[in-house]
Amino acid sequence: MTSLLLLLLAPLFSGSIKGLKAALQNRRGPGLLYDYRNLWKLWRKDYVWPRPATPVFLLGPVAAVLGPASAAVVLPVLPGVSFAGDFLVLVYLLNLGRTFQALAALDTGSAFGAQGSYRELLLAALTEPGTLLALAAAQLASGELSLAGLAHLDASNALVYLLVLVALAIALVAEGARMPVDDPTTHLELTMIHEAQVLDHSGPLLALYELAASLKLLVYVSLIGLLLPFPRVLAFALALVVTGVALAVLETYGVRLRYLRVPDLLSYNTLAGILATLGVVLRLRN
Amino acid sequence: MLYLLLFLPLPFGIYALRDRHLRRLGVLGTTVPLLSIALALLPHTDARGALQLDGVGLFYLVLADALFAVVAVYALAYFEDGHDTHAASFYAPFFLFLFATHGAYLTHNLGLMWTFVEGSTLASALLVYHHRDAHALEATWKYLMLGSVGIALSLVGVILVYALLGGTTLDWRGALALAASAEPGRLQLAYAFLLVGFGTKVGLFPMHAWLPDAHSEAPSPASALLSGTLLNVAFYALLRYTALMVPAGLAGFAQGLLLGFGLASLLAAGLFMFAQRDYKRLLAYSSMEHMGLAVYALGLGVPWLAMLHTLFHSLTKTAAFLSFGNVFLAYRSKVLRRVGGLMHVLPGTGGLVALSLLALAGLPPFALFYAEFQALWHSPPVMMVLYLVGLSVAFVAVALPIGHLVFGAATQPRSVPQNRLLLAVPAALLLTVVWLGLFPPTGEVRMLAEVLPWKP
Amino acid sequence: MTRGILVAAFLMVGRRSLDASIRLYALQNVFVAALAFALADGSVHLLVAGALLFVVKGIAIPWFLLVVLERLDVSHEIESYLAVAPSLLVGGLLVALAYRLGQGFVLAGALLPEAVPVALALLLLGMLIMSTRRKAVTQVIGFLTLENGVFLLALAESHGLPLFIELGVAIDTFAAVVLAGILMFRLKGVFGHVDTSRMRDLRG
Amino acid sequence: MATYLVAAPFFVLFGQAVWALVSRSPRAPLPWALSISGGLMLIIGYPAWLRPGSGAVDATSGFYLTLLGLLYLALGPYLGSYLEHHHGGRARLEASLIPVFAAVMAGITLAPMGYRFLFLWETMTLLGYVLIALDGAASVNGSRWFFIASRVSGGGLLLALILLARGEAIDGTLRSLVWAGLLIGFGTKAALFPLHMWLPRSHPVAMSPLSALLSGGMTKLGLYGLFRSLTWAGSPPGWVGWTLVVLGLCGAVYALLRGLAEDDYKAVLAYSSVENLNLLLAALGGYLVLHTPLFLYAFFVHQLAHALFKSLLFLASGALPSRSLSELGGLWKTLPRTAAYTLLGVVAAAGLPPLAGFLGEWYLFRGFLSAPSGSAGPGLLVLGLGAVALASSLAAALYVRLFGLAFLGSPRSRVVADAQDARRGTHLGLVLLAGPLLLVSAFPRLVLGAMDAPLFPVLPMFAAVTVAGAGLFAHLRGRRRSEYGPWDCGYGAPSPRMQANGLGLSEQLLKALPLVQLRVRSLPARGDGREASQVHVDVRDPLEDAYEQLGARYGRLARGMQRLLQSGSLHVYLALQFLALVIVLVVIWP
Repeated sequence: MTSLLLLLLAPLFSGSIKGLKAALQNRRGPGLLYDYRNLWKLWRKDYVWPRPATPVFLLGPVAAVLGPASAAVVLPVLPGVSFAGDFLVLVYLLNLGRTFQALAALDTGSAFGAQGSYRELLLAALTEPGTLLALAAAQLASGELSLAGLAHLDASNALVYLLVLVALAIALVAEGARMPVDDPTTHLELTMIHEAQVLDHSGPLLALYELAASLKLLVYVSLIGLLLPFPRVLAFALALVVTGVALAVLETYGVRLRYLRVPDLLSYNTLAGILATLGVVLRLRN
Repeated sequence: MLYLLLFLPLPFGIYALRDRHLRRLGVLGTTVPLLSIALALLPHTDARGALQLDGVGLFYLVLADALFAVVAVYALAYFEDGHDTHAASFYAPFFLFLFATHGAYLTHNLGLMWTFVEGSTLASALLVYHHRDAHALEATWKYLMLGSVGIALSLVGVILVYALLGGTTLDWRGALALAASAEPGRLQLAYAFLLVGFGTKVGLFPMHAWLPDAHSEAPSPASALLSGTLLNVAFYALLRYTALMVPAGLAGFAQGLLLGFGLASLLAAGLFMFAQRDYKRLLAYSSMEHMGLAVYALGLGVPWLAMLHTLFHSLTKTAAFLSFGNVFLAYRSKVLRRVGGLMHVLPGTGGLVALSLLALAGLPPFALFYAEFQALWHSPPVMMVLYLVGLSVAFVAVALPIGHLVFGAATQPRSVPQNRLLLAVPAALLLTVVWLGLFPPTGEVRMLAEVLPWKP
Repeated sequence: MTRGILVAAFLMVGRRSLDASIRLYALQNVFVAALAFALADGSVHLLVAGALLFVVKGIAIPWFLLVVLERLDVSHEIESYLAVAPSLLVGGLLVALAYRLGQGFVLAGALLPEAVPVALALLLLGMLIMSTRRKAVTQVIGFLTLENGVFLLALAESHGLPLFIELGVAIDTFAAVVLAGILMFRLKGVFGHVDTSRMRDLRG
Repeated sequence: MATYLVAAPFFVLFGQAVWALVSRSPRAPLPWALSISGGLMLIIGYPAWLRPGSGAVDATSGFYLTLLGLLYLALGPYLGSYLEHHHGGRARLEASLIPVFAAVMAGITLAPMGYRFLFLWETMTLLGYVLIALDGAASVNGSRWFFIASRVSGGGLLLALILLARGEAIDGTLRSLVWAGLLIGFGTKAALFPLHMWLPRSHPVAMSPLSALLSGGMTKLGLYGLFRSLTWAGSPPGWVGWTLVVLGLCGAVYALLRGLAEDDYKAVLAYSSVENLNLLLAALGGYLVLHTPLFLYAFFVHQLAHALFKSLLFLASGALPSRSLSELGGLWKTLPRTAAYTLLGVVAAAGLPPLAGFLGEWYLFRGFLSAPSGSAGPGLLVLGLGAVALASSLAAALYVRLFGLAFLGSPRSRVVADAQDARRGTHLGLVLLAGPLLLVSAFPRLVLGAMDAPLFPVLPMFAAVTVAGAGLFAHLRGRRRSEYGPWDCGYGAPSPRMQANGLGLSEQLLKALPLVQLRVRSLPARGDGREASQVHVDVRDPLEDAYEQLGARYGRLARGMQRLLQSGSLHVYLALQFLALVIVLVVIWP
């Protein structure tokens, strides 16, 4: 259920961020529905097949969408599948998409694709422990191992949850390839991370990649929403709005970090994860 | 009958001084030990007197004769190609050595046994001197000096034991009966001399220094005899004398010393082998290691295990020296580096070399694994750890050269030995060792060792 | 008598002449043989042993050694790692040690308790000579001195060993010395010297 | 009847060994012998694992027989075809030693504790060594490491098993000693960090089917032994579990980072084996510390999965024209079948859902999540979750790099064009591994057997991902497309040399997590400048350096002792002899 919801909302979300950014930058941006039209346009086109490419080239965009889409099944924004340990499956399904995307980028034999791949893999390696620890901390603090069982933020778990939110926020910008980690609008290949991987994908393949990128963002947004102290749907909507505004503001007024400084930022994610976990355990102890 | 057995090799030794016919000498060298085995296995009634053959003696006698026969068969093929101009002079000391060995195993008089052990030193010195070149000379001289001093020290022990027993008897059984009445403090002193003295000939650290020189300079068949027989003779003497300590209530004392020397030899041999460049010296140090292990087994108070270990070691080491004899025939060099990739150039010899080294390293299905397992089984925990450390170090040192020697890049030999006996003899020995590893003759050896005063 | 043996042995350590060493060795044996006769007290066994000793070690071996030395054509000077003075010092210490330890070796029924420390001293001095003197000949002399100590010990502790063993020991010793003599000739032939400290090709 | 059945695979294997020694065509029945014995082992082992107590063997033996049986079943046809094309000589030796090796491995899972077990264990060492070394001069160094490690392993086991078998009272220090022996003994075989050094050095140099047998099968016997030890030696002292967890987790991360710096295709696979084995050891340790069966589910599920996908990867690697990643590239075009199977293995090995590699890690996480309720506390939780998560993302990076460099992009050298794809026999072998892998991925209960493990809806996930993926893929495949060169920023003259190379892909990671040091030396271009400049990268691994220094120290010690004690000087020897006498007299002086 949630998958469908996210799939439907994804272009709207990315479109509205673009619109918001344009507004903040005193430009006249595209309409809110622009991304739907864009995806549809891309989907109908033919695509270009780089000569060295193999079927992995196609598997990349397929898995990139499939990963977050199937991960969203366990997100309890709308009622869906839920079981103990489902958040682990979620993280691993996101992994699936990322891995194939990296493989597809290597498939063309282009130097830029490879560069995007290893940067992305480095970021993933640096964020994954923190993210997992943070999610685990939230689960342990709620006393349930399924996402549906997550407790709301309240006084008793505030400290842990705040740390978890920090970790998730950093994970969101890193995994979603947003500022200050990555700039989705850059046109300079040497600075790209996410975009460098999709340089050779065009037409429907590009459409899938674009969809996948916003879908991934939405998965993180939903995770953040699950922690907020409101009813599920409301919290999700709130998270959506807050994240969207925050990203737009960040990408308007902020600057992109130098790539070599990114690991420093990501270490906060790990730190937050560790602290959150320790906090939970100490709380359980007392 | 036993006198016949004792003196059987002597006339052949004198005969061999004259005869230069290699083939005839080789056949004699095979038949005389085989005949001796047959004689030894006949039932003996004369259980009194200076010459007796009990279980332990029989065990070592048959082992020694079997090895002499095997080596003689191999020597037939080894000297065949005429590379060795002194080949014929191999046989006189061969028979003299056999005579001394017979004497040492047959006599039950501890003093006479000493004489024969010294005799075996002299006879084997001639074997070491075989090549008559500078190195052989150096090795022989060192061997003679160290061996003689060692044997003289053990004579001190013999004298003290004799005097402690009231100067009445040196017969082993009589001594066993009387040992309980001997003064323990002085008996300890005597044992110290015996241990250092015979230990020199067993090749125990730090009296071992002659051993690698002598083994590496002797021709391969002689090296096999040195390792397989000479060391056993000295060990046998040590065994007999250690047995005296048991009724004297000094078993714990003697075994403590034996354990110490055994472990020291094991560890030192591992160290020396690790940096070894000469394959015959490597094998020699491995003999030192295994004699250390046999002494260790005796130190555990398990004489049958010590006997088993010497049996297995003798067979395996003979196979190893003979296999490397083939390598020497082909390469004319004892330097490890000069030999390589045997499996490509001399597949048969390469296989034998690899297997015999692995057997020496103590891997199953070879018999030494069983002996080492049993030694561990009888050790207290702390000793187990030390034993294992030493064993591992030695194992690595023995087995590592296989890589280059057998499987590595091939170096061309100067000639390729053709005679099938060169392969058949060590192969048969190795098969025996595998057989003994799969079906260790524990029961039989324990039965033979029943004459020894240790409680089972 | 025992003192004589000891003095003869001790002087060996102090002399730089090989001939003198050999003669001192012969003297030692004469003393030991005399001791054997003195102790014999009518027993045939010791008489025979003493005679044997006198013939083999007192005459045959020194004579053989002198002949070998003559034929070898090397200097008759003893070369040593230790100079005379330190040699004497160490020798003195060893003799003192022998007397100190000697009591421990005296057995209950010892025939001649005062000879036991001397025997030990001979043993130690023999080892000292063997491990410090360079020439092959001197090493043989050292070995023989050591051997004498052993024999003296046997004599002192009990009536020597049984005769046939005594005989075996004598034969072995003689054979060893002959073998060593032959080897010395070879050494000279192959190396051109009989300096054992220079034979260091076999190592490792 | 049951006994005869259990003996049957051994008869088949030994029959082949004897046949190979005496017959004119030693290799002919080898595939059949291996496959039939594998099948028989499955028939014996699997029911015993699924319903404990029902078979002729117990459940643990049943599991390992199943695992080995699956391996042998696939190895049979593969070997038949592989040996035919890759090896001329030594056929007789190989055709007789491989079945004996296989039989010894199977025998170990059935042997009772004591002499027989140790006998088989050491025999396995001997055969493994010979089989590796047989592969030629290049493998000698690798086999040397194998040998040393085997000695260490054998030593630990001799100590522990003899102490146990003697039947004395084992308590206190002795119990720790026994377990130290077991840890060293079995841990070395199972590549427990830091005793793992031998594995990445010896497995890659063996021929591919043997690497599969070693990595997929033999290492598992170390795990088997440790698991068995729980019944043989009773419950271990507390430090054992902790040691396993901490070393296992550190080892997993270390192995991945080390693997990322490696240029040898099979060495990368070997390092990945080290990682997986260390995770498995950590699972066992977790079980000992926290006593939750979740770790045992991880232990068994992942073991089987690893055996399958690692064997699959090693077997597939047999078709590669070179082991050096810097010479490969674009192999998909020449080896499509091999590439497809490798991709399957890669997905499983990177721990990605929906394949079975993921399930083990899932149980592992679940296990560590139970830490707060146990007494172990927060350290274990943070370490466990963090390290496993890091390991999983590093594993993904490792395999992306491996697969991308070898199979994707353009060829980096000419060797690629000569590659030969899987033939019928080798193909069948790959199918026989891929099939069970997929089966286990879709129906994990097949492995979990009698264990009442919690599980999530695996089959729907598996089906949804594969069906949707396949559908979308097929659709895209059918769409119209036009061929063009990859995006080169307008450069216009791209060459395969401009692709990222092995270290290019991992350098950043290795710098961000600086465990392994890279020293880059660039050599100036030669000639007229058209010759490309060369870059040399040395990989410095502190652990390796430590081992090497240890070896060098020991060598120096040995040589020093030789110079001192074995100097050739007779006088020194005599003095030593004298000294020995004096020392003994002093020691015993009354």
